[in-house]
Amino acid sequence: MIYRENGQFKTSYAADQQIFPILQDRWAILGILAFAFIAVPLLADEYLFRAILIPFLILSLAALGVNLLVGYCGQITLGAGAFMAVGAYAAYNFFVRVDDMPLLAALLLGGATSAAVGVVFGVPSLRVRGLYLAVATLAAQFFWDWAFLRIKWFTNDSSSGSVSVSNLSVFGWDLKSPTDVYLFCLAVLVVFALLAKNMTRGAIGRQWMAIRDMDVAAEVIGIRPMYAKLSAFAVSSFFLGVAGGLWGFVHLGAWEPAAFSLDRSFQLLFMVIIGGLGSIMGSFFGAAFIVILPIFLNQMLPWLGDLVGVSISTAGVSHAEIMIFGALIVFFLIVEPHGIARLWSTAKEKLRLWPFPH
Amino acid sequence: MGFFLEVLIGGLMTGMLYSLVALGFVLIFKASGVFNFAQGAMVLFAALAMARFSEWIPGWLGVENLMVANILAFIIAAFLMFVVAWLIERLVLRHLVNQEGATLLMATLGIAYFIDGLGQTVFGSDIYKIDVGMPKEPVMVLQGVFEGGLLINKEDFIAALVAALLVAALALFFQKTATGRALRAVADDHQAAQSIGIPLNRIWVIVWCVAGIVALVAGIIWGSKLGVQFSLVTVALRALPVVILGGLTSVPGAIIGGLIIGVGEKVSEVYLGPLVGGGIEIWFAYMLALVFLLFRPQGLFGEKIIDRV
Amino acid sequence: MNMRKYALAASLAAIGLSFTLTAPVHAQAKGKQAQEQFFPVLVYRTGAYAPNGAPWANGFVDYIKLVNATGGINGVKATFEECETGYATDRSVECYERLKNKGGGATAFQSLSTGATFALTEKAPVDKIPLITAGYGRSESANGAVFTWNFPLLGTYWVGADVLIQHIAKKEGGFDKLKGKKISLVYHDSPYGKEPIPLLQERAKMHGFDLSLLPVAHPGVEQKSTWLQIRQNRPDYVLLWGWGVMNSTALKEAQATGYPREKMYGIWWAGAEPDVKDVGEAAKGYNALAMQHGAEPDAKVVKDILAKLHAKNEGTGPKDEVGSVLYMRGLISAMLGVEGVKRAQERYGKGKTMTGEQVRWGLENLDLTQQKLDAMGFAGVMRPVQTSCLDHMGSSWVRVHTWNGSKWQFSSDWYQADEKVIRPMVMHASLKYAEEKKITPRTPEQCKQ
Amino acid sequence: MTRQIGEVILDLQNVSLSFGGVNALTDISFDVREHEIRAIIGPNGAGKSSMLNVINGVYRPQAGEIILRGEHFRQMNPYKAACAGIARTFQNIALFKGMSVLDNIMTGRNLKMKANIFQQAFWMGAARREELEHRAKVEEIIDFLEIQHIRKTPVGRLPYGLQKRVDLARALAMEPQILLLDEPMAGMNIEEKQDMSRFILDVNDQMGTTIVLIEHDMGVVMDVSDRVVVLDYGKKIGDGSPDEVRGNPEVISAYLGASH
Repeated sequence: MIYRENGQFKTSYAADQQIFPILQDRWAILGILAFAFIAVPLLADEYLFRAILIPFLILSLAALGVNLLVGYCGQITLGAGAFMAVGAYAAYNFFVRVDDMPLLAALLLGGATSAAVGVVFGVPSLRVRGLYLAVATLAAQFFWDWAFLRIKWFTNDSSSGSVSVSNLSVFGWDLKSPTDVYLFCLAVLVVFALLAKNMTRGAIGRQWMAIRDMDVAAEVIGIRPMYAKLSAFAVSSFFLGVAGGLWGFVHLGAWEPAAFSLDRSFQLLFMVIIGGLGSIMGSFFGAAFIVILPIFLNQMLPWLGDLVGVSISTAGVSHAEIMIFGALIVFFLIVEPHGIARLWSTAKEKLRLWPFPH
Repeated sequence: MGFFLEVLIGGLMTGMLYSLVALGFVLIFKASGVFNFAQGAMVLFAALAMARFSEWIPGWLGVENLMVANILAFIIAAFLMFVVAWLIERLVLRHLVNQEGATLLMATLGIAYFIDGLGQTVFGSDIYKIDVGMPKEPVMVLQGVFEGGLLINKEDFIAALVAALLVAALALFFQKTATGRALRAVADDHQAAQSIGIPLNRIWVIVWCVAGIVALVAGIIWGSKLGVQFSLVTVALRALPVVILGGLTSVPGAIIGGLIIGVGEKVSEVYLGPLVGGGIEIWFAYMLALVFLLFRPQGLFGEKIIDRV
Repeated sequence: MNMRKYALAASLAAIGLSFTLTAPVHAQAKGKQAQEQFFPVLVYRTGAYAPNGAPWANGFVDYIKLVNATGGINGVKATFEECETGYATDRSVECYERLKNKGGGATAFQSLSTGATFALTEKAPVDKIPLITAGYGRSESANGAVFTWNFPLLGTYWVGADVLIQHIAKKEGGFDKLKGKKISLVYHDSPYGKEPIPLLQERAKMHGFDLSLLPVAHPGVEQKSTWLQIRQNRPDYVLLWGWGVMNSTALKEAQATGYPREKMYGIWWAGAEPDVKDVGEAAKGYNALAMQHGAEPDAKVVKDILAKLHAKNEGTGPKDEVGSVLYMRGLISAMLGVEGVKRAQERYGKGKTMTGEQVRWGLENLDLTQQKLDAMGFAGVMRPVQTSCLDHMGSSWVRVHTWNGSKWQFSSDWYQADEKVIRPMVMHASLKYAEEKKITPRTPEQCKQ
Repeated sequence: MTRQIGEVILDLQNVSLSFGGVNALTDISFDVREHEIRAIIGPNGAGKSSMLNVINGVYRPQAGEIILRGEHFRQMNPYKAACAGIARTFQNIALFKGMSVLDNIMTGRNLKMKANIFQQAFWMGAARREELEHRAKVEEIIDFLEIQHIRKTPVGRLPYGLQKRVDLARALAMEPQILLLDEPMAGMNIEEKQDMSRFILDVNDQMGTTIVLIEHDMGVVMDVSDRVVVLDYGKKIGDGSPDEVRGNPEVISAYLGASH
């Protein structure tokens, strides 16, 4: 009964084009934001911040980037990790080579570098499609894995090839405590999510979706596939680059290329497919699912084992963890191939009509 | 010159082994449109089964003869792969008919995780040995022609031979048997094949079984070469450029692609690698495939897609 | 279909619930219990490096169990919890965060992967928990003035590389004989594999040998081109800086290209049983570094473990693995942590639980004399380790052992790394790090506090 | 009839197109005048759709040229054609399935929207303004085609007839000078056909849009079109007013031959 839009009439196109046209949604979002910004810092402990919330926020940002490319523009990529790496290493270079480079500027420049690289590696998409493209994007993955190990300039001549940063601050705000880091990541994510939403509801988003749904028809109505695809690669890589920078700078603190390996790329693709292709919300759902599930299984299985009086070895737990993880992925894909976001919107629709079934 | 030939031969033989893994991808994609990322996991699982059973069987049955133990292990492993294939079809793919390529790809990744976990749970995660009596020592040939002779790796040579035989057998199977013809019909057009009474599900099970056997053979060859342990799954990653270069739907493509990638990799690493610090072969293979794709977006032997509006 | 949707919704809700659940589970564990010393154990018992990670973890855990079986650390019970990292940095960080406050606070972390070492190096000072990297980690962290919380005890990769060159020089009959020799480094293409390069380059400059670098991409299952290059160059020696399956593959490729195994020298990570086991006879003659210990089936401590744990079915891993190289490495790593606690107790009170900060003092003032070591059952296994505030490495005793086709056998006398070569490099690299991080190195006066 | 048929706006000369040896079009020439409704008819496989695809550059002919408002082109490309004011609908509806009706039609305004990607990302200035302006324009088209009620529905859920209408709406949103319609009434019932015919005539009449139309229903073709071109096996076999074409013996035999 509460979730009704009766009586909410739109009197202008502007009102109709809002991000959340339904009043209750607007309140809900405000509530969630207030909870995330105010209540969470008061409630969560350090483990929750460092091991779950911060990775979740950063990977959400990355998943958002992947979703723009895969979900909105229909270009499958298996090289997302590489663009995170480019962002992280570029931000690192800006940060250590330029005196007094502010953190935020370094991260954004890292994103911009990643965007430029994304455009270059997006070029094959003009010729190659679907799974061929997916495999072709692996070229980016392996190339950058190699480049960051081999080309010393990228790592500021560190002897091992691993780099690290510290003493991070934004506009005089020291990012020391986990709460600070969390709030910073959250702020970045909210801004980027807003940008993503704006793009996807605007002309550029329609171009991407048009290319995704029917590229020939899109071209016929005057959408240039080259512009649409490469802009999607650029924007997606920008998001990924910033996420990569955050991952390296504020989450790990020190990293090597393996932090952005192929596994990361797969993980991100999982997030958007499980979460929901072509849905901003879905990126968050997917990231939450993929970040939390393994950790949850890993901690829950021994606990469950104790309940029934079996002690499971560490190896047993991790094997069970990956088996359950794999099985759940398959289960989800079978039950709801359109992802959690679809489930969510179905639920919302039901709620809207409630208590009438049809 | 002699050394260049060695590199070339090394590349060709490695390429043949890549083809073997690539073949698994192609078979399944051709018949069901699924890009099976679990192929690597299947290779590992098959190899683990083979290694462990050949280790356990002498204890269980008191068979002393290594040969007999190996054959028995092979039969059991093959049977196990059938079961895996059947389960995958039954529990997963049947429910995902008509889904998009990306969804199917993710599903196979999920399967890969599951099989990885299962294999290690059942068979252990240590390093195991498959001993099918492959010769390990190299031979030198044509010592009169080149200085120091030409080194041939016997193990690779036999492996390449086995791979070639398997491919030939598969080709015969596809061309000459009724099941093979049905498979080809399904590959060409699912609906048409169904409408003339070919049971799709059964065909898919068969294809997955065949892919399972291919995985087993690949697993035995790679396993006896490298030792059986988790890293075997990454062999599949080396075979991916082969598949896109050769075309996802072409069996000869997998072979030719494998040879091109194998040679390309080795030649680039040996001659180009030292100039840039080495370690380039894996991305070079992908780049090579990518460059091919730019000229033929459907791969070397893939079917050309014409847009119709 | 409807049923399924509900199942799906339910499982989703469960995931949501896990968010709230993991926190309390964690909070509960926080409750401090009297007189327990908690040892977090980061392990990888699964994935590509499991064959090497599992014996290490078993050795580590067995030693902790042994300590408890013999009365604990001056009466304090040693507790432990394993956390699986799968050799991935982000999982390691998660494990670190999960375990750092458990059981009354973690004693010390042992990161067991170079990637994790780098990440945790940034976190340990904030949380005030020592980071022990016995025989691995970052070489410059030997400088305790800068790396206050890192303890690369027993030696670093630079020590390893240095000793390998010393050993080769000895075989050749002196450093001057190295001139013009060709040495190839076949390394795991990662920060771990690249760690020895600066030292080897330094030594190459000193002695005029020719160093060629051959990287092998993770995980190292395809090395044909590497060995084709070796066949072409015919180096006099090959140094193997591999990990996991890369080592056995390298040996098999060496066999297949006819390169003599006697001319191959591995770092200690490349000198354990899993590396040669399935190569067997073909690896005969292959040498590797034994940093302090090798395979020690006859050590007293090993016999203790067999008698006190495995005989009662309380051992962690398979029985036949006890005493193997990586098992011993895990065992000794645990021992170093325990000894750090013991030493700290001498200052801060026997029979008490030590905090991370106190343990750091203990580790910094370790003095494991031969006598003590012998008494603990490490006779013939180890030589003395003595740390100081400025020297966090404590020793650089190394031997070389050789695979005889079925087991590892020592084939050299004890070496020590050449301080004259290593010290300047450590200082240079660590001061560079200090400058980047704006750390003021500790002075000897500060150390005394 | 207020409209005035004007000069030749589009002229195809000696166009030939083949796919790997199969000739789809052979040496075809015909012209289209401003404001007229020009029909292309012919049996299945005559090359009608290929003809449209050549005009807006989806296919590139091997020979011949296309003269658009006096400008000569060896071949078109879709983007160039769109910029030149050529819009089209598709035989097998090519709507963007994942998007709502409104968004589908909004894509038609794409060429007219100039805001850059940053303005769009921040939803500021030109981007915001344009979005509102073009929305107003799109609503006009929605009103015109009487599809207000399905505005927010994803097109995938619409029945066939409505999808065809949305397809037309999207093309109209481009405010084209030349509109290519590929069997706009295929698969419709009589009522829907009547509606569609009315829309086509209205578009032609009110907006002055030149229309090139492929249609199977002879009745419709004869009713609405000004001139008809007839294709058979990729060759032109007739061209002229509906009456002339109807009397052309070659056309009759082609149709008889095709249907019997």
